[in-house]
Amino acid sequence: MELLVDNLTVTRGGLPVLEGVTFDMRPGQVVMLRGPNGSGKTTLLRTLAGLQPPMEGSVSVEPEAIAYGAHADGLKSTLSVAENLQFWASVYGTHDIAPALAAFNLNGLTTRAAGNLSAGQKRRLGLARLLVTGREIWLLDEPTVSLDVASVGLFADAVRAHVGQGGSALIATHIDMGLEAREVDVTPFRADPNGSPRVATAFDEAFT
Amino acid sequence: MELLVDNLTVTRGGLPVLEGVTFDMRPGQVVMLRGPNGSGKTTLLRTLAGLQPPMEGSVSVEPEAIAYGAHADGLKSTLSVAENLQFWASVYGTHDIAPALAAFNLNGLTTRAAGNLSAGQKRRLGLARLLVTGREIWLLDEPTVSLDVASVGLFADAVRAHVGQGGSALIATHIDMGLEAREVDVTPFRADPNGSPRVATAFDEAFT
Amino acid sequence: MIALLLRDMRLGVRSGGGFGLGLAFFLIVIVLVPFGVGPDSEILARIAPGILWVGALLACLLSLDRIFQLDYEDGTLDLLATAPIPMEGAVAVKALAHWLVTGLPLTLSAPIFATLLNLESPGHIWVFLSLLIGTPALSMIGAFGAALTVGLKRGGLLLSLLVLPLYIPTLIFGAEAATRGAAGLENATPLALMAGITAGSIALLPFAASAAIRVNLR
Amino acid sequence: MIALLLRDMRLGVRSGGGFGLGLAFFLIVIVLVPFGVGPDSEILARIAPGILWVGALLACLLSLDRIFQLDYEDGTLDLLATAPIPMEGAVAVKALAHWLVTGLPLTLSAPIFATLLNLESPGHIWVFLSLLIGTPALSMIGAFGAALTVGLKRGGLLLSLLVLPLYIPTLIFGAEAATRGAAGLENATPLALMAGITAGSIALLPFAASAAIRVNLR
Amino acid sequence: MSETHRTKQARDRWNWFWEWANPVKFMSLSGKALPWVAAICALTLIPGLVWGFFFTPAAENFGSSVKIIYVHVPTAMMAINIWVMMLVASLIWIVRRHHVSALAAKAAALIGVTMTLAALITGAVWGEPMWGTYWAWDPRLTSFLILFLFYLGYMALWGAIDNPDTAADLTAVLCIVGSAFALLSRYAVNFWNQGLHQGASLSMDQQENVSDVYWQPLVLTLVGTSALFVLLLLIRTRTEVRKRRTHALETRERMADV
Ligand code: HEM
Ligand SMILES: Nc1ncnc2c1ncn2[C@@H]1O[C@H](COP(=O)(O)OP(=O)(O)OP(=O)(O)O)[C@@H](O)[C@H]1O
Ligand SMILES: Nc1ncnc2c1ncn2[C@@H]1O[C@H](COP(=O)(O)OP(=O)(O)OP(=O)(O)O)[C@@H](O)[C@H]1O
Ligand SMILES: [Mg+2]
Ligand SMILES: [Mg+2]
Repeated sequence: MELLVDNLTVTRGGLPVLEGVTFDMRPGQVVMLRGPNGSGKTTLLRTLAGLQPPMEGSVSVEPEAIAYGAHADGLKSTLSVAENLQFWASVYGTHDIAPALAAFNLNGLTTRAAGNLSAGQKRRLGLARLLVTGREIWLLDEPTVSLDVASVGLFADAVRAHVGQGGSALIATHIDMGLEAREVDVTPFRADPNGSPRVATAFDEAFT
Repeated sequence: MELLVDNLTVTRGGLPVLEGVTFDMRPGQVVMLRGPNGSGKTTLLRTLAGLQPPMEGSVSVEPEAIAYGAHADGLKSTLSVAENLQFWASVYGTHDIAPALAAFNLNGLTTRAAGNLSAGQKRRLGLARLLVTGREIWLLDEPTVSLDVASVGLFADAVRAHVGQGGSALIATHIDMGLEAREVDVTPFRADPNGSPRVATAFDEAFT
Repeated sequence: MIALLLRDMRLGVRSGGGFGLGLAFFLIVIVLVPFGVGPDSEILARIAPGILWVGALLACLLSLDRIFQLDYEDGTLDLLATAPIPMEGAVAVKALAHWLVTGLPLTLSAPIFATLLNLESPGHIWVFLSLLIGTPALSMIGAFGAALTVGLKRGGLLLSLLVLPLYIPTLIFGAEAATRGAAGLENATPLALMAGITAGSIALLPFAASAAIRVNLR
Repeated sequence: MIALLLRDMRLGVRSGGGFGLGLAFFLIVIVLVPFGVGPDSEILARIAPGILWVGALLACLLSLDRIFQLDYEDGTLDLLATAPIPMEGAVAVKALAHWLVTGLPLTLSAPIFATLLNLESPGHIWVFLSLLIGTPALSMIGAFGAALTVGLKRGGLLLSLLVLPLYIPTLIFGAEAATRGAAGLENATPLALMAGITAGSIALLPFAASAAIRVNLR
Repeated sequence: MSETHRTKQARDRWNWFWEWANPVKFMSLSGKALPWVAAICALTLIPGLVWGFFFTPAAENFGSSVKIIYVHVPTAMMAINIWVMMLVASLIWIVRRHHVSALAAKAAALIGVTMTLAALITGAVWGEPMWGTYWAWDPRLTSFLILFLFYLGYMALWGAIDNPDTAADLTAVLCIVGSAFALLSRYAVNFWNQGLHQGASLSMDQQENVSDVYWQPLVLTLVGTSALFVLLLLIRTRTEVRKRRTHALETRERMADV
């Protein structure tokens, strides 16, 4: 499935952060989203995932095709690794968690409570969730935070396997994780805070 | 003031994490604390700051000489930048916050509520707190997280100025921030989880 | 959906929270009232159904912020919103889990606590019955309030403030049904009205609550 | 120390919390009770001092977890523990700030709310006086309970469970003083005993609470 | 910096005394003591109860319900004594950092809450024929209810904390502060209401005492219940020590494969 982003304006706290964002991502591609801190990468990803409405523009894909990996992992510290992953597998209707556990080297930890994992192990569990969603387009917000070099390698392998099967991944990150990927820099799309507001009608002019 | 750490054993969850840690830091020095994720850097810094008792060994400096910079910044999102900093200045009995604001380029933000700052600005405010403590020894836990290159430069300048006045700084970090510094790697001190517990008496043998 | 229900109940029971503590709080409110009001057993028996209802309501109230807050803080709610289950269903299931972990134990224990307030025998059954019909509404209305305040730091008291007025009709009919029942009077009308509130809340509030959550996630 | 007091009060008033909401909760409990108990003004007047005390206590209780929890979560407590003010002083100051933001407004408004419960004129003053003497103890005991539970996720209900039994003596003497005062009886003894509890708590509990906080920070 | 508690212990000249209760020695000693305590318990409690239930006359104004006394009074007295024992154990933990005493306090709480509940229930069952009500806000009963709440809070705090040393510290502080307030509550409750309940009938004052027929088996059951408490306490503390050991092993294993 192709992700076409056309002339998108995304907002934070009611103000446009990025304007006129236009790019596309085809199946089998990995796209790295680049930009300095505070430039609006997180805001863009949340808009694409359908968590907040865009101010302008369009996205070709329904949120139903997208798996979103946020900065927080959504783990429950009193549940075990297997219970956490099994929950998401049931929600997405895919019931086999074994491949996901294996891909992120979590087999030795299945009965451990998530709260007793190290930060890197937590993150690995969070990423394993992507594999049980069974969705085509991954939107990932700084997925390699707190991972060591070996685990970054595991993650890169998982992404390669995913795009090899016709999936695609849009990854916001500051580091180089050794994937052959196209880069999209959000800096040129940054909204000019002093410029005239780009609203379609004059209706809400006074407010933006 | 010299920081002498002698044969220190630090614990987490009742179990030793690092054993026999021994190093020293003289005034005017910067020491970088290195080690992979989960090796015990945070635990060591918290012990040195007096937040948790060591299991064995000694530290030459009372916690009263130490300024501790934790991962969390302790900012109140409803208070302004100046109010946040002024609070810490009053607590430490130093009342001029202007130099600290200037050193971290926060002058334009003084009336902004801390909750509306970007991650990097929050971190800068957290680091500015160090300057109003007026203490000699800084213990910093990953101080440059979420800072961009320019802000890392500001931080390095602040550290240089601090050690230039006879202070010292022990910094746990994974990156290279361009300071001339000695390195202490905690890896050799990692406690062997399968080794025999190093307790002085057999008293609590059954529990550690 | 069933996975969500099981997970929420497991969390409620495991996290040293929900279950036992809701009951304990109920017990404590029931114990405090005589200390405030005095030990006169006749007065106590007279106000007992009302106090039991107010106590159950407060115990319910205090555990409301768990419904969504923890899931919001650790990012689960974002992930649930993008998952293939409708948000309305998720809200209803979470309210049901809250009831099973809080409202149901309160209801089951109310007859015992009624003894502490010197309530005589027929009153027990009516307190029990009215709570059984009424507490699902408390959970559902509470879930709606929790959805409204989910993004706010320490929304606890604000949540109470929003939810308590919404609880008043349920409380009035519930306490009335129990009091009349205890006095041997006819109480079908308040029971029916309360059942109506419960049915209406369960049918409609999931939509309002899920809308509120979507707004809060933005 | 004064900086800490000012900061805590500013936070209490600013963060859409403490101040107004404590009062609002108090009001709502006072409003709920007649709905639960029925509108009979004679019974209401009789139970009014007790209900006012129980209501104030619950309103106080609900805002307790703010005393340390937020500071714990954002790391301020770590930094305070390494700052040059004694932890005992910090605890006492924080309890004082809690009282100024919660207990004092409750006390000041209690005479007004007493009217809602048909309490006659001399009763007002005694409710006011007894709350004035008793609420500082509630804040201080509450700060101790908050210190015990500061490290725990959603310690709210656990906190209630720990603190409520500790509140019982204060409640008994306070409500007794108010009730006797309202009935025109001698009430110097309960007032004095309550003042003793307040003084004792303020003198001793900061030490216990700061020990608990240090343990929790480990 | 300050010396650790372990070095302090090593220098203490009473150390040999405390050494006897280090976990390992405690386990072996208590293992040996268990059968003896069990025997004492069986030899006092069973005859006491049988004597009390079947070989005492039914009192003319009490009926046979008076026999509840052989469960009610021992459990009620133990419920109070156990809290006192927990207080002592908590103090030992705070001063000596003695793991077994913290675990003993934890173990005692479970028994104490059971005893409290048993006293409350037998009291309530007895109250029905005696006072015509299961429950009255009598000071004795009320302060017992408060004691029950203290037990509940204490156990809830143990349950809510993962780290065993932290839990031991915090529950010990709670137990100490709680004891002061429990005592205060006792007086407050007395002040608040004058009650229906029996005074202290085992007092030396012969005037107040129940007649000898009831008294002798009662003493036997009192001794028996105390022995039962010691027995249960030993068993439970041994379990807690083992659980603590398992916890330590698990944590260590967890650290091994980070
Ligand atoms: C839920 C109800 C009750 C509770 C919680 C309760 C509690 C207690 C307590 C705490 C003791 C004191 C043990 C001691 O300190 O020596 C006690 C003793 C006693 N109770 Fe009760 N009681 C209850 C109901 C009753 C009833 C209904 C009766 C019957 C009239 C009764 C008769 C006695 C007697 C005769 C003693 C022995 C007096 C003594 O040794 O001090 N109790 N009970
Ligand atoms: N509540 C808010 N009100 C107004 N502006 C906000 C608010 N929250 C964030 N912002 C601003 O929105 C901008 C975009 O933030 P966003 O989180 O999308 O950046 P980002 O590119 O993800 O940064 P990072 O690399 O740090 O993750 C930032 O400049 C930030 O200051
Ligand atoms: N509650 C706990 N119980 C047992 N072990 C724990 C607990 N919390 C953390 N640990 C373990 O203690 C070790 C030391 O953690 P610490 O935070 O000191 O590491 P660190 O060097 O600061 O790592 P990082 O580089 O990720 O910050 C880790 O292996 C971690 O898994
Ligand atoms: Mg971001
Ligand atoms: Mg660390």
